[in-house]
Amino acid sequence: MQLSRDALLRSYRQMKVIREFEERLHTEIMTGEIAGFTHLYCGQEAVAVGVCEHLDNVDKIISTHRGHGHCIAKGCDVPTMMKEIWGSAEGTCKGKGGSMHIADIDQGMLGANGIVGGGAPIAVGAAMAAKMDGQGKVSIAFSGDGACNQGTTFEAMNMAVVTKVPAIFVFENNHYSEHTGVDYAVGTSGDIASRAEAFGMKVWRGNGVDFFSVYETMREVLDYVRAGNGPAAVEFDTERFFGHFEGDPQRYRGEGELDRIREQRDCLKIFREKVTQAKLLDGADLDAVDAEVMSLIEASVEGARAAARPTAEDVLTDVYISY
Amino acid sequence: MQLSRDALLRSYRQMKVIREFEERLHTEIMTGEIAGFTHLYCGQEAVAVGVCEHLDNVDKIISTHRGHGHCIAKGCDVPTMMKEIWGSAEGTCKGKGGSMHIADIDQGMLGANGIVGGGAPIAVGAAMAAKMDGQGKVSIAFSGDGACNQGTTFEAMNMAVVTKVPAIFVFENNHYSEHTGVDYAVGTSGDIASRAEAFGMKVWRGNGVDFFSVYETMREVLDYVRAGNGPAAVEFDTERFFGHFEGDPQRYRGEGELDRIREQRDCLKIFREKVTQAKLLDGADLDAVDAEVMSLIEASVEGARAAARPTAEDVLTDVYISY
Amino acid sequence: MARMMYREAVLRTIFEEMERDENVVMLGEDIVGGMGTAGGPEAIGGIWSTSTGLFDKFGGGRVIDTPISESAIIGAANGLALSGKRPIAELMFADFIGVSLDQIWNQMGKFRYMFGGKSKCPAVVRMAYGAGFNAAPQHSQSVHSLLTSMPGLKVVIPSTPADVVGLLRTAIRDDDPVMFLEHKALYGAKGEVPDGDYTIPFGHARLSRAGQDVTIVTCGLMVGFCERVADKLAAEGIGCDVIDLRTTSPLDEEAILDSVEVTGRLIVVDESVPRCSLATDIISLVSEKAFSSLKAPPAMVTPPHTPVPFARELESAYLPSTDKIEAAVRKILAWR
Amino acid sequence: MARMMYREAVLRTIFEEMERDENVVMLGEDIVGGMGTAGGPEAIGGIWSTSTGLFDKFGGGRVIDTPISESAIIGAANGLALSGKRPIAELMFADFIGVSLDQIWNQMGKFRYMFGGKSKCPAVVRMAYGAGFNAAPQHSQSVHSLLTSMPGLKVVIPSTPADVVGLLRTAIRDDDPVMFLEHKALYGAKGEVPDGDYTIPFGHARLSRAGQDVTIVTCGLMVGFCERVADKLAAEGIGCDVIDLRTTSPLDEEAILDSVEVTGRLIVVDESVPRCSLATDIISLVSEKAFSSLKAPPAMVTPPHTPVPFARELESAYLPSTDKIEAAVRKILAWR
Ligand SMILES: Cc1ncc(C[n+]2csc(CCOP(=O)(O)OP(=O)(O)O)c2C)c(N)n1
Ligand SMILES: Cc1ncc(C[n+]2csc(CCOP(=O)(O)OP(=O)(O)O)c2C)c(N)n1
Ligand SMILES: [Mg+2]
Ligand SMILES: [Mg+2]
Repeated sequence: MQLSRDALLRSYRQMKVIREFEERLHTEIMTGEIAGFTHLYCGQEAVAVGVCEHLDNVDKIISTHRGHGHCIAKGCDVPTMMKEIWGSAEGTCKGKGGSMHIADIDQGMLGANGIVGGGAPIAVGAAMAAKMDGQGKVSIAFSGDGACNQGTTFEAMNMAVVTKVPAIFVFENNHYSEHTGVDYAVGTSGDIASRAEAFGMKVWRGNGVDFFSVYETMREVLDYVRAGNGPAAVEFDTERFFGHFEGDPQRYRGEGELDRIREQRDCLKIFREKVTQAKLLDGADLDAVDAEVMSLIEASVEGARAAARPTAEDVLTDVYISY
Repeated sequence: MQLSRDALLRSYRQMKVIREFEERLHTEIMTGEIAGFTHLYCGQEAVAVGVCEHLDNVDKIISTHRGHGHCIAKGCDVPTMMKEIWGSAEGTCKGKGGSMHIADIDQGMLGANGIVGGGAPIAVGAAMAAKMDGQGKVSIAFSGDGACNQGTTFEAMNMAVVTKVPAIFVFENNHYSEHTGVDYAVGTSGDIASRAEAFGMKVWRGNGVDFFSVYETMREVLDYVRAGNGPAAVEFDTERFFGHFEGDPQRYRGEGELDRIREQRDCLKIFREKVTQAKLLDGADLDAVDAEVMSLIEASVEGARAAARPTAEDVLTDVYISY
Repeated sequence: MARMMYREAVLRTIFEEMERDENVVMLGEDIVGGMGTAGGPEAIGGIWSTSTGLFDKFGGGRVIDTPISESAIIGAANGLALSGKRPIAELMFADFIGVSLDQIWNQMGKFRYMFGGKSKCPAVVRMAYGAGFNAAPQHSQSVHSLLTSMPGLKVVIPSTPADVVGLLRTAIRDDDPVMFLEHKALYGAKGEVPDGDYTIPFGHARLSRAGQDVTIVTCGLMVGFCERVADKLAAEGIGCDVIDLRTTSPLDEEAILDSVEVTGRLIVVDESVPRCSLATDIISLVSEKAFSSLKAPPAMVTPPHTPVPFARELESAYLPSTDKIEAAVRKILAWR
Repeated sequence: MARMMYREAVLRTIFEEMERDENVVMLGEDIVGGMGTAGGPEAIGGIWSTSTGLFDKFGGGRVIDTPISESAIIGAANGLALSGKRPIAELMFADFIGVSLDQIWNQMGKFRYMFGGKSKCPAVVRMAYGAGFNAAPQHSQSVHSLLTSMPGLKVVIPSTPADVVGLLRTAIRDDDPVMFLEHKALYGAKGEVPDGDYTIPFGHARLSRAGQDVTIVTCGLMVGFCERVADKLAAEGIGCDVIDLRTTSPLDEEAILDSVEVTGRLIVVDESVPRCSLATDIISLVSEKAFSSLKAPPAMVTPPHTPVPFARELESAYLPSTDKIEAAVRKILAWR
């Protein structure tokens, strides 16, 4: 099915917002202004956007420690996210959560999550709720190639199969969990999908740096799951452009690997090439998006810098405390 | 390979000891003399014995809540076990552990375990130790068809594959986890072995009520694992003759199921038929074993009744305590 | 008023709340019992008989029998709660917080705070706790000290059928995660239960015996033990306040401090192990906030700091007993 | 004596013990770093640089890099320990006891007792704990109260490089399971380390400052905070005993009680949340056993009972600070 011009522009814009959000964070983090551990999603944009473009607010997703991309793709407000990362009282979590805990329940975004493997069981619960509601909603757990070894992820897959709920396990295989290679840590020589399949699910595989591959794969997956066939899993082969966290020296990378993936496996470049070659959009259309995105990011950073800081009293709100 | 007469007699005896140990417990429990939760292994004897007859003390096993059979098969002292179940100070665990926690480290028996799924990760550690020692030792985790859904079991399988250690995951599929059917709880319609296989292990399947099937299957498995090929998994189809725990009304059983399995799927009957038909042993040989076993069990019960009881001071020993 | 068992009070309250609010859903291992067997669903209800009949009434969409996967059970409760449902998850034994703690401690308990107050997590985790059945070290523990120490969780421990009803109803309707601890040895206990939409607010202790001489703070199974001691001593003219905390988080500090102001003497009787425990929590609270009222050193009656042993003799030596409680009262009265 | 960083003290002690005893083995996530990558093993050592070079020296059989599977990591440590090895397992962050608690609480901590004393479990679990890095609610927790509350575990919290060496060596050689908590904010701290086979026995607190007026009991990162306050107040003639517990299980009760007998005033300064905590544990101990010595209500300086918030302003308001400690000392001295 052919995507409309609007849909193409929107998808490109979403990917570009994520890209520039992350590139900017990368620069800002080096100045020391941003606190905490930040994991950048740069390189994987096609997955978040190719998945979430099929969803609306009633569908749920849950993310990981590397959550900015999923948040943006699922509709979290970008300037407010930036404020959160800056630790402002005006941020998505009032400065209490930071990069690893951005959530927006109203948008169906059940949170980034600092615990590797924490998300998949929660997604199963959201899928149970979707099944109770009976309106074809789905629930999606994003997990990495490292998270796929956590017991919680396995339990979640089996439970989704047993309870036949509309849960989708999206595995973003970026080849590394921290500094360890997927071929080492995943006993099936790095093959995540076939292990998921053995849990009794239908599985798909896609090219996670090509928006169109992700988007078309997810169309099939979602048709299947929304039709009530129970859970499914998808593995996307993708790339992370930065270190595991900001500050990672990345000595585990191969010679020239970072240049090569930026050159050959950049989802934005690939998208631009495909749509311009197919004459679906022209360069100027995309350039206009780029410019608009750059100013959004610039405004977000300025907004975050200027935003109200939390105060000591805020520590005590949003939780029941006794003494 | 043909088993020697001695080996046949020993194997039969081991199975018979387990059987009569459990049958007797079943009776004794009804009198109220034995405290706590007791899970009887009756019906599954061919698995414990068919596996453990291949092992010696330096090989490790770890068991489950349903542990008596594994303990006996691995060489724990039967009268001392009986004392433990009676809560005596002379029991295997001085009355501190009871039925669910019998262990004998010197015999390579790393414990029954009250936590479903608790054993498999521990077996991986023992397998790491075996690999360090480099003498072809193995480590075996017994798990049920319910335990195979626990995250810890999955993690253990992956970790064993990744670290290429001599761990063997023996799944005793007795079709029930408590009162729930394996077809319901294991998403792959009850197929445990193929899910294990998908973790990257070689797997085997065997008839868990036929000692010879278990024994021959395990010979292959052990040859493979002792040769340094990494971990393996085996699924044995077996039967539990009693309830999940003593007191279970078993309304989940099919019409006549208990009679049928006692009739057609009794590993002791099957063994007797096979060896007598093949004229490897005659009825009198086996009857003599039976008689000897009955008196062992009788003596064990008498010993347990007469054994020293623990005192209040014993609560405070065998653990560091502060206040 | 109706007379019923503690376990019936659990079942009836869940039943009524499921009838009242279609968002209430239950999940756990063998809570239906018989799934995938010849006997079929409900062949055996939950092993504590606290969910019998719910599947037949409300169906498999709202009464979800699960594989043995406690992390996924609590995780699923989290996902249900974040999606607007009101899950009641069952851990068959409280000891299984070991295999599911992350979803309780780092997820459930933290969502509201770490998401900046923009989410709620109305989940109840019911669990059978406590010793007395010779169930040995891994099936007998009292986990309320652990859970009370975790910010973001509410911890509820009913000691009577009436309190089960009133507190469980409040728990199910609460927008925060609630740990609901049911003592195994109380399931068969009988008592009167108020009719109608009876609820008990959290953070309000119950003064189950009143006296002027000693304050005994306790909860769960131990309440009955303390009451027996108080009744015995009352005959001798020794008066004990017995405070049944009902909820340890929130904690009714006022009830405790008010009582100690009068009695000047505090004994905490609790089934959880002593180090960094509820007992130390209450003693520390009183020492800090009612220091001048104290006429004698505060004391605790708890098990020793060991696992729960199996054998009958060992388990009873391990547990607080009426004798030990009585001795503690006499000792504190005799001080100086 | 050699001067080194806290993290170097960890690494060096592990290195020396691995050299000394071939049964010592290490396992954890990314402790080798680079497995299965173009960079190869040791491309990156552990993320805390506490295992760098061990793989090259001792090989993959004894330095085992694992998948992200904390339950299996601790479980494997258990199996190694029961098989006669001396495993040192690393949890990258202490918060990950959430995903591995069963193997710590219900297995490791209970083997010796529930097997009737016939087994030993010489495993060390190292973990990076504590706040100060704005690592937010799931990566900043202090878990020693939780772990101290669990029978069968020893809990060790070194505050200096010298203590790292002495205590870690004792931990590795101990036949019981030891939880070894390293504060993230101390990894870069420098100090003198005694040469040779230096060990520190468990259960012996260190008196890091001596004074007559107030007893401050503390551990870990907070020791330095308390020392600074003590030094400042010493200039005014106010004397503080600063007791660095070193191990919270076993606990050096004597050191605490002896000090309070002199000072009559107790303040516990701790980074873990307050309910059912180490702070209440110590206050309760002193209230029970040194009641008559107390001249003022005991006090605690801890974070509030909330998750650890992210933003800089919030995290520093959350944590105990020298200002808050100083205020607590002045307040307790001004009492009545
Ligand atoms: C339970 C748990 N264990 C370990 C970590 C530390 N950690 C954070 S991210 C990460 C690697 C995750 O790898 P992957 O799932 O592939 O996600 P990616 O970082 O590639 O997005 C690790 C080990 C954690 N946060 N939680
Ligand atoms: C972590 C945990 N969850 C639940 C239980 C309660 N429980 C004990 S045995 C059991 C069923 C186990 O089934 P299976 O693994 O098939 O073993 P079987 O009883 O058939 O031998 C359950 C649910 C437990 N002991 N531990
Ligand atoms: Mg990855
Ligand atoms: Mg079974």
